[in-house]
Amino acid sequence: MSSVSSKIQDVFNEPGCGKNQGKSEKERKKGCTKQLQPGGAAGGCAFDGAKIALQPITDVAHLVHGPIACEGNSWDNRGSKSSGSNLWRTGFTTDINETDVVFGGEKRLYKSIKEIIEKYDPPAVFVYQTCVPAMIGDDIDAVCKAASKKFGKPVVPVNSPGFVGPKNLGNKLAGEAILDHVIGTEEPEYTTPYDINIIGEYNLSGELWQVKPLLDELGIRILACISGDAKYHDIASSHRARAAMMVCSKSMINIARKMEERFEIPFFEGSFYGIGDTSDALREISRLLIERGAPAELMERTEAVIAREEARAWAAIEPYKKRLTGKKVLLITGGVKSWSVVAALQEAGMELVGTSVKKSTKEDKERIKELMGQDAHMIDDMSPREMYKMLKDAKADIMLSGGRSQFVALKAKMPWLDINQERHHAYMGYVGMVELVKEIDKALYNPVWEQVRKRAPWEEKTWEEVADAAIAEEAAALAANPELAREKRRSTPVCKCKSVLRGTIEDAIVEHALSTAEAVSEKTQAGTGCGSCMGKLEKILETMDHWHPSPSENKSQAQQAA
Amino acid sequence: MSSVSSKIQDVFNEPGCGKNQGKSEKERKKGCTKQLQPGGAAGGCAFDGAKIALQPITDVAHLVHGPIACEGNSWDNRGSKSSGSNLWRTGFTTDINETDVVFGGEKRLYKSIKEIIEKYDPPAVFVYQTCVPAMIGDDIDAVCKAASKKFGKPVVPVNSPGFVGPKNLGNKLAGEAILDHVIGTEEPEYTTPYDINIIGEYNLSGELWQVKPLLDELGIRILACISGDAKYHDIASSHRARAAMMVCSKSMINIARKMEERFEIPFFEGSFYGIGDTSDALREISRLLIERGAPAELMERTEAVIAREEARAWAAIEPYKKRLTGKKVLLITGGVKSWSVVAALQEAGMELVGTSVKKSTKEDKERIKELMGQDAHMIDDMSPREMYKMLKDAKADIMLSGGRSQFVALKAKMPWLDINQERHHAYMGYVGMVELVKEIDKALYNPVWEQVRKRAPWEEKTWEEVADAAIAEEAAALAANPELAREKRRSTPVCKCKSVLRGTIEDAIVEHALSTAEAVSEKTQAGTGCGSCMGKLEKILETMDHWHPSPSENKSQAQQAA
Amino acid sequence: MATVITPKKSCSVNPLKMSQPIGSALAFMGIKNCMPLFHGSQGCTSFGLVLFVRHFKEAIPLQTTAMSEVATVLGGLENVEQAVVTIASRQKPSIIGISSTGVTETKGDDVDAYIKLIREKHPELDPISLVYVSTPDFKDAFQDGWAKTVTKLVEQLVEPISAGAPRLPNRVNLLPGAHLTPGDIDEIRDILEAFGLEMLVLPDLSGSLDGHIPDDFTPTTLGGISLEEIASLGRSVHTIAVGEQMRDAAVALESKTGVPYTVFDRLTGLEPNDQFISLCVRISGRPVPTKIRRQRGQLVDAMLDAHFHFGGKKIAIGAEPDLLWALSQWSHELGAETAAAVTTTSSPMLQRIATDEVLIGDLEDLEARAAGCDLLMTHSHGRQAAERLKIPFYRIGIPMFDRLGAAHQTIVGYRGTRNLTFEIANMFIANGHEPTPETWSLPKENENAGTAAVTAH
Amino acid sequence: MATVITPKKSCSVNPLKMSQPIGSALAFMGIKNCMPLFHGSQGCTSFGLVLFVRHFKEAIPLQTTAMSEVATVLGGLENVEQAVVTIASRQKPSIIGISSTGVTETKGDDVDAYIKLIREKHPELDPISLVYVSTPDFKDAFQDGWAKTVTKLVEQLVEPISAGAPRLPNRVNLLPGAHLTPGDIDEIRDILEAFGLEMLVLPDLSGSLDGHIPDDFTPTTLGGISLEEIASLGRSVHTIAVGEQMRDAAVALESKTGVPYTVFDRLTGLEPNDQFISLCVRISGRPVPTKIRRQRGQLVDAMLDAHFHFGGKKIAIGAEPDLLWALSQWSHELGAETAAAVTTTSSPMLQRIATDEVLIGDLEDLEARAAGCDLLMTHSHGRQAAERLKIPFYRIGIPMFDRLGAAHQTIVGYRGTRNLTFEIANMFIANGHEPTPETWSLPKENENAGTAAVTAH
Repeated sequence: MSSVSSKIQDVFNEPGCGKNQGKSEKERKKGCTKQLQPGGAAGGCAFDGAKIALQPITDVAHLVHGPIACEGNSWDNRGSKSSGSNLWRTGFTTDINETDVVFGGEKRLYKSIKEIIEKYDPPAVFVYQTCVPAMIGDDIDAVCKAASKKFGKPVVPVNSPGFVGPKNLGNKLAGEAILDHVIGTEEPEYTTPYDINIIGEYNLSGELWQVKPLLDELGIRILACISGDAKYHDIASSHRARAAMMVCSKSMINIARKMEERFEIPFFEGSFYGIGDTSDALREISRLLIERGAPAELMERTEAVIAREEARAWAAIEPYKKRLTGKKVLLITGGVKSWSVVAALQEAGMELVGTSVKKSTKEDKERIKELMGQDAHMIDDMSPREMYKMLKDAKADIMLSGGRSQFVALKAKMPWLDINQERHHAYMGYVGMVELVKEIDKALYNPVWEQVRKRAPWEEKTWEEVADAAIAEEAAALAANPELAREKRRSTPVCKCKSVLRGTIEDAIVEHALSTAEAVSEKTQAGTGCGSCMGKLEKILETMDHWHPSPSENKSQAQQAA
Repeated sequence: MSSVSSKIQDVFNEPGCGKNQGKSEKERKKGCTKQLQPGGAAGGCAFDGAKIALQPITDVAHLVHGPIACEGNSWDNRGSKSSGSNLWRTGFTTDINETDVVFGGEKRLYKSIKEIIEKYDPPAVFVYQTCVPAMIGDDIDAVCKAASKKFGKPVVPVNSPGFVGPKNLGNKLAGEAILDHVIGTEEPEYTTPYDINIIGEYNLSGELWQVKPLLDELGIRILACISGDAKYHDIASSHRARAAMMVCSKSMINIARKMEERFEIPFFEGSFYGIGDTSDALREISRLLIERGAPAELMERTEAVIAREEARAWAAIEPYKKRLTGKKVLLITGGVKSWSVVAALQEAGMELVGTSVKKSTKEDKERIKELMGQDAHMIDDMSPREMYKMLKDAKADIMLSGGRSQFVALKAKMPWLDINQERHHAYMGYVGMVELVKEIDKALYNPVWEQVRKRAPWEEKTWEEVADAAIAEEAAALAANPELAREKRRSTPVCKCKSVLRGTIEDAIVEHALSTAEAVSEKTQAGTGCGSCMGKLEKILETMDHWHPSPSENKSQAQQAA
Repeated sequence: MATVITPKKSCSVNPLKMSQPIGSALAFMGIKNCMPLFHGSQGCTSFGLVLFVRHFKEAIPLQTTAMSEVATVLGGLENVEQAVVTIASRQKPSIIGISSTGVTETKGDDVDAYIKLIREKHPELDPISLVYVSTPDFKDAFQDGWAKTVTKLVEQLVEPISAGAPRLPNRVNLLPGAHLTPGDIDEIRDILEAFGLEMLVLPDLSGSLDGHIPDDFTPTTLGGISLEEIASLGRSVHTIAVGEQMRDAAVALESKTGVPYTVFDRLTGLEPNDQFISLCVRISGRPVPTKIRRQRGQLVDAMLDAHFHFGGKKIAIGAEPDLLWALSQWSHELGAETAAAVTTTSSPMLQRIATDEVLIGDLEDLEARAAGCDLLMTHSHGRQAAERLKIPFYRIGIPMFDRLGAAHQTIVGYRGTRNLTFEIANMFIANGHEPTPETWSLPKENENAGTAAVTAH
Repeated sequence: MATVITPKKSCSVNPLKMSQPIGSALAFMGIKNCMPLFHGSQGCTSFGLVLFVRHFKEAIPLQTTAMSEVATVLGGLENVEQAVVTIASRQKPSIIGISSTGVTETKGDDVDAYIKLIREKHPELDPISLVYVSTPDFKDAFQDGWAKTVTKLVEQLVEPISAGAPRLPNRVNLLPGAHLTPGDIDEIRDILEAFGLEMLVLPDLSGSLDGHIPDDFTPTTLGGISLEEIASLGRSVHTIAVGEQMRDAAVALESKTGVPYTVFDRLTGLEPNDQFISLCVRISGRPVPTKIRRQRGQLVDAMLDAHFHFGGKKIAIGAEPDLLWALSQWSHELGAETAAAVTTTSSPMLQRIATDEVLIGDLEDLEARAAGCDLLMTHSHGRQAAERLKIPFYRIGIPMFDRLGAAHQTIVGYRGTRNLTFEIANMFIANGHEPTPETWSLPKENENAGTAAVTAH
């Protein structure tokens, strides 16, 4: 486990991570692991994250070492697509039993690897560590090493048991596993000046294939996609790429950076979501390749493709404009990538509305991004009624979000589109964006909404009316009773990780005359967990401007307080 | 319609028909059309019969000229199989409307033929006449002739409207249609000394393909099967065959005989149902071919194939023997062909039981054949309770019959196998017989019988018990009251066609001192319909032996009566 | 919204339509101890009989006057007489339901007059009801034959009652269209029973052709509504007719007995069932039972879950007018498009269908229009078209001869709608196309780029 | 009849089994205003949650003690405490159902002791029931977790009652196995209601996970059986347990309250339903209602119609023991053969299955044995095997993530059995092979002629 710990520390120090760069030495030491609150947490574990990151490698046997829960409850549930082998969809697990827990599971693991190689003969076996064998001290690194030697085949330990942290951490630990054991261990059959890696793309719903034809046309070869639709050999020989694109998901930043460090493969962070972003990404790929020696004419061809495809896409979106103009879209997502669709939605005439933004302006995009980016993870924690209120306040016509909030949207009978990983539609590249517009149109104009919104004739009120009344009553009560309103405000949790209420923060600001979020954080512990509430702290400081004394006042206040 | 009438008369005079040969001149004139009893009839009409006979020709458009009922209620409901075109399964009908009825439907018919040829370009169109256009005087012969000339394609009138008689008659009228318009109108690409026709086989469930591989192996070519899996060209050039086999169904005797007459194609009547019958049929085919000039060694090869295939079949049946030995089979069918399976069933150890034969002996087969062959058509008319009584009296373990009696068997929770035209399994040739044994085994040993025979726990009696009690009570009443029994016996209908009761017949026998069935028939009209009750008349005469006076007594009785 | 058109062609190819006499006969089969009788040639009966046997997988009572060529010319009095007498003595039915056919209508047999003559001649037939319906094959279609028969039954057999007469407060009448299965009728009964309401069904196939094992063998119909019950229909408090085709019968019943009626043009979908339940509340005076409330909630949830899969789907439907309307409107409300609609006969519902054109046509027409659709819904004869077009095929309507359980297919009520919705959504899911590396191949340079991109998958 | 075997292999490939904590959590979801809580690391909860969301297409309440690596080593008291307190203040449930996982069982956390400590420290938790079940991932399977939880609920929450105490004459208890869907429970309720009997269901997923739209948003479970109702189970006249897995719970209930019980090892099939209806007659003292009689007749008819298609068919089934038993025995009674049977955990039912071998194994084992079968029945994870084997696939059991309506799949009662029977018969019909000219090609001369002929098609 010491190797896991050091890996984790390594990941925490990841200099490529934008967030880390803004942190103090002390903060960095704490790492970016969100502290989980018992009874109030949601989301996958580190093992889940590791598996998500590597499982799209199609020809590898992914063996989960642990009790049945880790694989049995979750296998074959990802939407990645393969153009070749489907071995990745086969669930392998040691399914350890009580005896293994008592006497150790290494022997079973070793024999499992043997069976897999004998029966399925994959180019490699990936072994995922989970909590229970980690607790009982099963040394998977050693078992993998021995098996690899014995069977003459790569057996890669992925040391990311669930309890070390959340999904995000697991993504990165998976990256470390392939950096240590896979990348650079084989050589490509040949290389070209047009070889690139795409990092952090999982080919969900086959999205990679929405972009690949464009790269094919340009003569650009995806040497390795890490890890969507990848073969083991692709990953193993990916160190010969000339350049890399890291798709906006931050999950594999460590791979991109370390490959740059070790193999001098320059990378950029880009996105294939959205028309403009796709064009930018194509340009950037070509730019990097030209920098690395590809002929300069590549850029001309790239621009020609971009011009043609953008025109095609806008032409395809055009017919929807009339139907979509003025429709309000509420975008809720924890990831960054959905924001890149904003331009296309706006181009199709839609307005984007956020939790608190009622009319969209030119600055909306930035503002929503700021607002939603920070509150995003809160959405999951909101009570459904609060969420309903938000939907209502936003006066949205349709909500785009991840599967988690689906049921609230549907129960609220609000058109909804899945834009998270579980979605069935592919929205990447130019065609993907057209697809998204088309799907929005389909969802918005589905007559089902008119149907399901009808009140059952025997019901005096719909639950929406009940909810609205409750909300209104609450608002009225608060308006009528400032003390109650104050109490309500003060009892709102701000930092969920550390369970810090707004009252505590307000008191600290007043008492210690704090004027920066960092200072508030220092005093109250708020923001020392996942850090996502730092923005909120700044907002609170803003609303408490009158408590910001001038430096001199500050001093006198401090004296008064003392 | 005069042409229809003459055709019908022609068919009635068919010398190839065994039944006809036994009839007097006068009887022959009456024809073999069963007179239908209003309110007591069942079975299809002449149109149905014509369509059944010709529809298996796969590449022809079969156009039904009539109101929607004739085609709309019945199309695509036959189990013939095609190795090529599926045009035969397309339902074409003029679907005549009220206007057509008033002003005549010929124009619609002509245009329909035109549309079909333009859209589907079949090698020929067969036009079926039905009652309504026949009544309003549509001359389909003329329309077909004109259309044929205009479109340069055979358009064949099949003049067999439903009301001219039953299905059987329609079969033969269909035969006349192709004799007049199709057979001999084209030439085969080449001929061989091994070319045969098979007449009266419809390739239901693909049964022809159970036998064809054997013929293929022997180098015998089916020049035309009339009409199963046939192409128009096959039928049109079938006059070049060296020999023909008429399968035991009597439906197309006129084709076989007239082809012999016109084209000197010798034929025999044979069957591919049953192991022995199949072997006989193969031998007979070879014999006829050799007679017509094929090399004599064909017979050696035929015997070799027969020996091998019989051995195979018996070997395949062997494993079922243990399970089937002693099981009682009740065979109920109107056709002759099922009787040819008897040997195979007996070989598999089964006993055959009939309505009144409780234990099977060596003579059973003959006796059942005799008995059932004559009563067969009555089965349809029996009340379900009577039928149930019969099933019960026979102490059968399984019933093989046509679909009509299915529901009685199933309601009586008796294993049942469909051996009529609607069946889904193919039972022809050696493999077919093995298949039949296998299906019987499956039906017999299906645990469902044990299940469904259980009485609902809340029921005091099952309906079987109720029925048994009613039957027993009736029997007791009759036993206790000879007068009632006599009345019951006398009121049993003997001749359904002419509604003649047993009492009438008994009285006639006594009164006129009749001693032959023919005489009884002459006096009472019984047996002058379809003639199927002639056997019953003989039985009645037997039971009334004591009324058969010696010739001298006969005379004195006659004097007394006078 | 739709234009109703009739194709110009002369030849009907792959008929969708069935004849009206068999619709009439089926209606008679929902009456207890009845023997349906076709006045026509033997084949008319045989085809109808085989069709129903294959659909219901049951023994079917159906007789014929067995008109021969000669009898056809001379007129069918003798045949009708002989048939009725024979049936009366053999099967001892309470009622013989006589439907004419093309043959006897072409000749113009006056069956009503025949019956009068037969009655005079045969007093022994007095206890037996004889109901005659004129149903020529060369006019109208199956559902017309059914509807006319029900109307005739009401006119002839229901006892008139004065408008102010006392009625049974908990009893309602159901007049189901020909497109309702025994399962549908059972579902409606279940709903009414939840409100404490009893119902009489005219005709009641749920008691006769629902595939149960009878207590004993009967040569006539089993179960069904009895003549006494038909006579008493006027004593119910309300009549519920399902399918526009049943309006005439409901009107006839009202005018004879004063029983008010409500016609539901469909009971598949959320809104019509809301109206139906509201009616039940009004009639029974009871609140909506928990069971029904939950069923509504389940349907709404099912619609939400399913709309993802229905959205934008193209459906081709071939069905008689009332069934076509129900399926089209239900699927429209889930976001699907009725891309092809073919029916058998005219109806006021047709122009209300949310599609451009409704054809009174055949399955050849439907097949031509169904190319590129995501689903074909029609009776079993659609199987060839579905195979050729390689699109999923949902069997609905009569005949359904190549599957079991036709009598139990249930699409009415919240629950029936829910099950249908899931079933079809699952067909869409099962037939979804997995993307491949070629799914989004670039269009040819010279193609219309926009169109290509929109229809990328 | 069957030998129960466990494969010797080390590596489980394509698991059939799911872990017992999620079986336990699902049981808790059938209780009103409950919050199920896993004592384990976050992932344990997340996987279970996603699985149920995908199966039921509903928001699922499930929380975690979020054990970190460090907490795991130190013991989970603090985490359990914090979780319980947080849930109590945020979601205000009536009951928190705690299931242990592999992580906390490996360490050996004494959660019962923790609860005692927490209770002492937090009197504000007094109104909330805390029920703990030990369900290590590395032992047993899903249905075990469910069954243990129900037994624990009975032991902890049911009020003891003396054997002679007066009982509610029209109320029965239902203890449904984990394999019963909300639809199954509704069907049983429908049957009991036809006898005038009410029922309490422990746990009652039919009120919570049947996909209805709630009246308002609740963060805990919706519907389900209330704590008051659980407490009163002893006042019912009889307990009906469905599935052998529920015997312990039924026994526990009897020993605590004296309520007699009947265990039905299945309710799919004719005979077990005959017994069930007989029991209803005895309990209610009422005759069998017409509706139920007709349903029985319909089932018998369906069995007769269907047996033609089931006879000789080979079926491969992968399911937990009680579901495996029900499916295997039902299809056996229609003439099919259980050619491959794979299950997840031991049960007295396994050796009674009419097949040679029952494997406690995985879907790799099932796939190997299913080659040549006519049907594969297992949960959605069987889809890959069915595709590779190219045999029809019927989804049944949890999870069913790639189709809608999992909660409504109903296979109990006469009606449920009838529908399942038709559905499967129709799959056989749809997948029947049309003969071709090559179907009966002659075998090679040197082959075993007999065998070739028998297996000709």
